[in-house]
Amino acid sequence: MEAGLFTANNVWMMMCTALVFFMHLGFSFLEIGLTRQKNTVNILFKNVFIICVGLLLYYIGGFNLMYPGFEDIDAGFFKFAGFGIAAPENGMTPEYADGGYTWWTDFLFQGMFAATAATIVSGAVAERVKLGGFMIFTLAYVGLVYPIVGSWQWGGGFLSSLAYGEAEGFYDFAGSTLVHSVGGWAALIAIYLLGARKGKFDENGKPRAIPGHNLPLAAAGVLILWLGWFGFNGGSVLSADPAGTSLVLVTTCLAAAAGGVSAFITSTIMYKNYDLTMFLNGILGGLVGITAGADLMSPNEAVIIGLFAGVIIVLGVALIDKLKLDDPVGAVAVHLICGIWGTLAVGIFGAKAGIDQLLVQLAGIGAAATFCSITGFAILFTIKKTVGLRVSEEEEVEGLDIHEHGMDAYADFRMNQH
Amino acid sequence: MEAGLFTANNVWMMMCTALVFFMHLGFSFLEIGLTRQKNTVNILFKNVFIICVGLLLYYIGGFNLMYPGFEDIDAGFFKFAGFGIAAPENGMTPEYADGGYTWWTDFLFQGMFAATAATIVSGAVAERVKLGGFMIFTLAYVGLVYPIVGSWQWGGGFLSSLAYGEAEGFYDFAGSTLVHSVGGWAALIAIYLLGARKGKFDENGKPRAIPGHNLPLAAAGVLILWLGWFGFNGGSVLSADPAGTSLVLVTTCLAAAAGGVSAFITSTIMYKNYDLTMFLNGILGGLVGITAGADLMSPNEAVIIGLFAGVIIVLGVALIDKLKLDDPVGAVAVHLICGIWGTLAVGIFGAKAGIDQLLVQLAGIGAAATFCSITGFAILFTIKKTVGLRVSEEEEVEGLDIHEHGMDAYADFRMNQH
Amino acid sequence: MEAGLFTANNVWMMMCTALVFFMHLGFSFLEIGLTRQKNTVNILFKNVFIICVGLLLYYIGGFNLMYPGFEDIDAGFFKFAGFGIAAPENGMTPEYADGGYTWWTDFLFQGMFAATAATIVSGAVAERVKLGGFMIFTLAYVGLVYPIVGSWQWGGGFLSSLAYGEAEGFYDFAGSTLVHSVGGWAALIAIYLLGARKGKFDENGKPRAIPGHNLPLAAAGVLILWLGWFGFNGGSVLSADPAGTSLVLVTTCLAAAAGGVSAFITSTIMYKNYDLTMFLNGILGGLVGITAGADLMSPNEAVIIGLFAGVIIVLGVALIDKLKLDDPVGAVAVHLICGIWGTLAVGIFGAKAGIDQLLVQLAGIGAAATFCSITGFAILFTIKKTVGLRVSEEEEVEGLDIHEHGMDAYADFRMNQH
Amino acid sequence: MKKVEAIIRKSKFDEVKKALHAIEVNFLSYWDVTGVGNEKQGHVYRGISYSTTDIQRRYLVIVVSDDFLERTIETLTKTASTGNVGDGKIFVSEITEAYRIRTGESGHAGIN
Amino acid sequence: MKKVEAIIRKSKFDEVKKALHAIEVNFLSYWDVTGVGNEKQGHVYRGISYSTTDIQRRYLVIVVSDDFLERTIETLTKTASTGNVGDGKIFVSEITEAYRIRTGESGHAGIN
Amino acid sequence: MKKVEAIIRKSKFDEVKKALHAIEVNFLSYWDVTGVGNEKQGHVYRGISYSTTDIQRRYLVIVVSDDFLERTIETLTKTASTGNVGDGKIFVSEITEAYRIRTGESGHAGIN
Ligand SMILES: Nc1ncnc2c1ncn2[C@@H]1O[C@H](COP(=O)(O)OP(=O)(O)O)[C@@H](O)[C@H]1O
Ligand SMILES: Nc1ncnc2c1ncn2[C@@H]1O[C@H](COP(=O)(O)OP(=O)(O)O)[C@@H](O)[C@H]1O
Ligand SMILES: Nc1ncnc2c1ncn2[C@@H]1O[C@H](COP(=O)(O)OP(=O)(O)O)[C@@H](O)[C@H]1O
Repeated sequence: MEAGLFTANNVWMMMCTALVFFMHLGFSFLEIGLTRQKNTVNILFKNVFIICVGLLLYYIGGFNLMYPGFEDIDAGFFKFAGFGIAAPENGMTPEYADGGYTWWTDFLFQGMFAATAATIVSGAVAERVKLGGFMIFTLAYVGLVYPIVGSWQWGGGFLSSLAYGEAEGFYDFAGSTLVHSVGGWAALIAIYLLGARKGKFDENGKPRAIPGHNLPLAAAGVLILWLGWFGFNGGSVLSADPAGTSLVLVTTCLAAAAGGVSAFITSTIMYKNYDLTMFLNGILGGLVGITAGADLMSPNEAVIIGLFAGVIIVLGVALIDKLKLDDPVGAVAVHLICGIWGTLAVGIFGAKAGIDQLLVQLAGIGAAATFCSITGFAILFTIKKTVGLRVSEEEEVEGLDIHEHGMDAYADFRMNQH
Repeated sequence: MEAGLFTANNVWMMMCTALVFFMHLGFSFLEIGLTRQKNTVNILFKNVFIICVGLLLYYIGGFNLMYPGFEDIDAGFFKFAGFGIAAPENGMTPEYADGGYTWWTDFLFQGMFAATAATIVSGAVAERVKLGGFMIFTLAYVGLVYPIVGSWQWGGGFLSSLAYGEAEGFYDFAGSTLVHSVGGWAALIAIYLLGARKGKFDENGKPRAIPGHNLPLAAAGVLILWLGWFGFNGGSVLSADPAGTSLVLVTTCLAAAAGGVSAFITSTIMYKNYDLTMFLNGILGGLVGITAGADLMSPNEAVIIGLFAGVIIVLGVALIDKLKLDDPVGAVAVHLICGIWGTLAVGIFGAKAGIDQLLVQLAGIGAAATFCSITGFAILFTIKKTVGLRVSEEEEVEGLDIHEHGMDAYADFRMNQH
Repeated sequence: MEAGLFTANNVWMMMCTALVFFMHLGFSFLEIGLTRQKNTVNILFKNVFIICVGLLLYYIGGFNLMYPGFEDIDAGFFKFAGFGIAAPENGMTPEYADGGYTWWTDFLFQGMFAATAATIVSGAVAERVKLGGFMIFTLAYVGLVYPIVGSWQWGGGFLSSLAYGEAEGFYDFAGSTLVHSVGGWAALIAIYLLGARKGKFDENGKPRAIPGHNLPLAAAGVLILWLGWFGFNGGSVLSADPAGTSLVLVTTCLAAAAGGVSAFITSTIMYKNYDLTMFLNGILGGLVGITAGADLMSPNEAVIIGLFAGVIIVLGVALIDKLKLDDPVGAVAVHLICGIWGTLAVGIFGAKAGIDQLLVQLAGIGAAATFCSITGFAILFTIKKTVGLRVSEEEEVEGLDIHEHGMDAYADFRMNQH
Repeated sequence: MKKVEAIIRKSKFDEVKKALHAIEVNFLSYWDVTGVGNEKQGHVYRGISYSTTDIQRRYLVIVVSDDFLERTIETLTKTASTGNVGDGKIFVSEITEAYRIRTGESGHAGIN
Repeated sequence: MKKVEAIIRKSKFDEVKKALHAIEVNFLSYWDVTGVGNEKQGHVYRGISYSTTDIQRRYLVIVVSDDFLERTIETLTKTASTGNVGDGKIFVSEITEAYRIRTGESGHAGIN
Repeated sequence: MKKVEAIIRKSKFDEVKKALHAIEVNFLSYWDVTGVGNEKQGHVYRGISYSTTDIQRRYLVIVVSDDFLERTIETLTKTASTGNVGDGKIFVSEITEAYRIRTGESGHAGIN
């Protein structure tokens, strides 16, 4: 392979890594924007913690757990290739990964993904989760659960070779299931175990609105996430292949736009009002929905997937409310429900569509659901029974910022003491 | 062409696409920063709407309207290549566009530009335009007017071959006229038809200040726009040609810096005060000014163009006030006046300078002015007479956020109800 | 060299340039986030000024002062290659800089670095420095001091050939000393000459907390700076060499993460509270710490350097307080102290480690310290005695925004007059 | 001396201020409060519609000498009303003494 | 008529509002203030721990007719207290006259 | 009991608080208001210079027993004044009754 191509590939992959890193600012902005002012420092702290610790965990063992090198013959469930990271001999040459990137780039790109799973949960449990408990959860879930599930498919494990009829294996291009649903399942279990924020449901169980404190930052968060998805999906091509990457960007952007517009229309019809937050969630729904098959779809199919995702978001947010669950940022609707939708869409639309593929997709969804639910529940339940998962009522009412951090997010803004 | 070069070109173009996309966050931040809090959700909604719908319109028909493939022989005014997008046979090979990018990248890069025209208008009409009317305007202007004007030059139409004397055609590298003035003309007409915000002029017609509510976001918006211009101008080279792209980045950045400094100095002299918003507008003026000839100028010429643009901005903002027009973010001064300045500068400075070229540039400006004014007026006037263009006085006073969206931008910030 | 490789290299360098540019938004956000609302416009103004003027100064003479082309035989201290910029004959070909980038890219990448030195100072002197005085300081320091020190090493001057024993020259990959310490020394001198903000120390000299007004923006600033460091360090490879760049990104990110975590743990132990601002400063400390040797370290060594940097930050911030110096954003601890630590780390860890190298590193630190202290003091002292360095007490109490700019950062937010 | 406390619509403030100025009431202090009363405001957030009786209002404190009281009340009731529920209230109470901080003067000199 | 001014914990506000509603006190205005009193709150910022007596409180103004006064006070003291230092204060003063801006009515009609 | 309402410059607040503390007035509530008065402030925004009489002020409410009134007023007029137009005003009025929410006590016990 010519040096120019190898270098161009690697440049693309590094830029995509940077964009995926930047998504963490998007998540942070979205989360603080849709929650109350009194918990802002806490949310920022959680998110910064996740990024730093996620990367370190991936360096300590996550990468070797996710890409352990299963033997070709076995359909791997679990294997650990040892602590720390060290580039293999040919890791810096075009021989590695067909010249798509170097081994270092590989590690960093995957490492940036890793933290995302916990970030998704962070949004759902916001405003009531105990910081200590959440940090322990992050260590366990990002350090172990995420890479193990990832190894089943991207690490060459049993899902990747799960053939059935004409289907040659489970397919999840950039992680509708492996990233988003993995986070989404834990989010769902966590909000079930945690209970709703005080005031979220009235005496009769009717949901009440708890408006967020900074919609400009929420909107900025979504636009930053969309930008990040250029790298999230674009980088999942694992090279800068011109045809592949540019198609992926087109399908990604069209699905995002379609998701936004359809969520906007649906919610305007249902609620007779132009709801910005639904529009924003619809964009994210479209993005998550296209993620599993971004490289398989035509522009038209991408638009259709996005349109469905937008509707799903609006209904999903309402459903969560109806189930008396409390998800301040809509993480379950966006990441879990649209994650499932996107994974199924691979069997319905695009190059791999077919009933066999659809069944394999279902099997993959089921496998992730089972493993994530069980481990997620085990981790969270253990935390609940030991260090505790939820802050005291007093702390919740007065805000986590003062209690856990002794700090106000906008100290000088509100008190003007100085 | 070697695969490495093709890939590197396409990587550059995709990154530029991402940067142009990111400009939408810059526009949003600038616009909400310079306006009042009570209209913030409305502005965010408009901007998110523009991005999503702009992209979808371009997919539905805009791209084929802008690049319809005029026959070599005719000097095209209008042609439509059909609905939807589908890559041509060689669209993914170096044969397409001299290996500068793939057809998909082409579509997406151009699609990101498309929405910009409406975003410019959005800033000018902020705080009083009816959401429904503005959405209709966006559909018509982004869906039809923008791509038609674009086709005259970038689509190979009559402007591109408008020869006169030594001049071989109209020249507009990245869109001082085709993007910025196209948006600027509609902005000018819109604010004329809409009238000023209540309170903008006192009984004697003297302009009054209506300070924006968030200057940090306004400043962030301008820096994000500057960053986006790396892609806007850098990508307009239409390949990653090292000499071309790097010169364009240098001229772009120097013009921005010079525009900022000269606006700062001019406004400090005129108003005896360090006005941050003028400094910021000056930077944008420099950027718009260099856009038409970013690839033709030397660094020295870029600095001169920027210096003039900065002065123009300060005078332009004052002029708009004097004309009793109300443009909360300075969109007309930045995009229209500096857009014209930049287009003329191609005939005055740089590789193509000459009186013939200057006349052709003037002709191009005139063509865009005529078409945009007429269509813009027709669209906006029709809206005004039917669904209406301006919100009720009550709604304007109480804020569009509560009336159109039933939502506060910083609900928990101000009321602290929860 | 093949065109593809040259182009890919240049694309990488241009993207890195864009990322370094974007750091200025990070600095701005961090600085306004950690300071009081009443000085926000002033801080934004200073930062926008620095970017624009820094770039113009570099164009006028800085670049030619920093890269004057010392003769191979002499160990240069000072040389000036003339005003303005003009690309050398082969500047756009692979012959220039081994095909790593074009001459234009070289100028712009280095130009983006230049402004950083003043930005560091800006944070330290915030909330009390006179705008006029600070602008003069910026002109002198960015225009002269920074490029002269830079020329000693990156321009091929005496530091780059300072051999001793086994050490073949001072080493500072991306500027722990040449950028961060250069800014840090001036910051230290400036806060010494300026004195503390009113209210920072009580009658008994005990430091008091002056909380910042917008921690979400502060956190965003740090994440944007981290993103920018992909370009700052990644671009300092001066080509897109896959092995080199990808290793640098890995060491950079791991050091950042480790710095954050260790600062968080240290401050939690010392102060029994989860301090977000320390976590954020720790990340920056890790980034500055790895900067001098990002290309020499293994991942393990990068983590160790980051862990130390995090501890240093917490102790450094406390030390500055103990010295009765007032540094609102922690610039001295981050840029100066961690800059020194990073420079020394090159002699302790990684490919060049050794006692000889350590001594040479010390010498380089000393040279920069001497020159920057003397010139910094001379400039700042002269300003203090002439136009003045500090605002009046009244202005400080009421805020620089109203006095110097006649403007509020969130006018409509607080007064709701309109 | 009387203290007049008026709770009005924010949107009426400019008009009220101008009208007070016309009758030479040039001194006042104001801030924004939340009012609970008869008026209801509809909101929607993430699909949940809710209405709240808690509405943003502006609270004005105007200390006037007794002979200014009547015209102040009159001006307020006239300019601040829209005729719709939610226009607000005016409360009058007694001020024992007033001082101007700058000079220490008290009495009438203390209020304007 | 009496003006009841209550300075309470923000966290108690919802409860208080509901309790007032139950005794048919449906009209009030409130805003957030900083209170200086007995309670202290610990803070940390960049390693400096400090405690402040300046704490966020909510300030309620409720104008009631005299016969409502007692139950209003009772309700407030009962629902707003936690038993910890810092629960706040209630001040009662005389209102000379009240007007409803919408209609110009005064007297009892002016307060609800 | 008396209610002292003082409208002062924000920049004088720290000093005032300390001085009040020195005369053992440790209880108060405050918030930020906009004051309309004699003082004018120059502003510029996007090239339009304008001056406004609406200036940020801090509003202090201090309820004191009658024997504390004099020294409170004195301290306020002394420490809050700069001698320039715009220093603010102090208003004194009667408080009928005060209650401490925590204990329900009234009278003097209710105010500190
Ligand atoms: N008794 C009261 N005490 C304090 N504030 C009151 C009282 N009654 C009314 N208000 C204030 O006046 C505002 C308008 O009152 P509302 O009852 O909604 O309208 P209207 O007076 O037109 O019937 C309320 O939102 C509240 O701020
Ligand atoms: N004399 C007073 N004047 C004005 N406000 C007061 C006064 N006394 C108390 N407050 C307000 O009441 C709040 C609670 O009082 P504090 O002394 O902390 O608790 P407690 O009343 O339980 O002893 C204070 O923060 C302050 O806002
Ligand atoms: N009659 C009044 N009623 C309410 N507030 C007042 C009154 N007079 C003055 N104030 C407040 O006091 C502030 C200072 O008053 P001003 O007239 O500017 O200065 P000075 O008292 O020094 O002449 C005003 O901004 C306003 O907040």
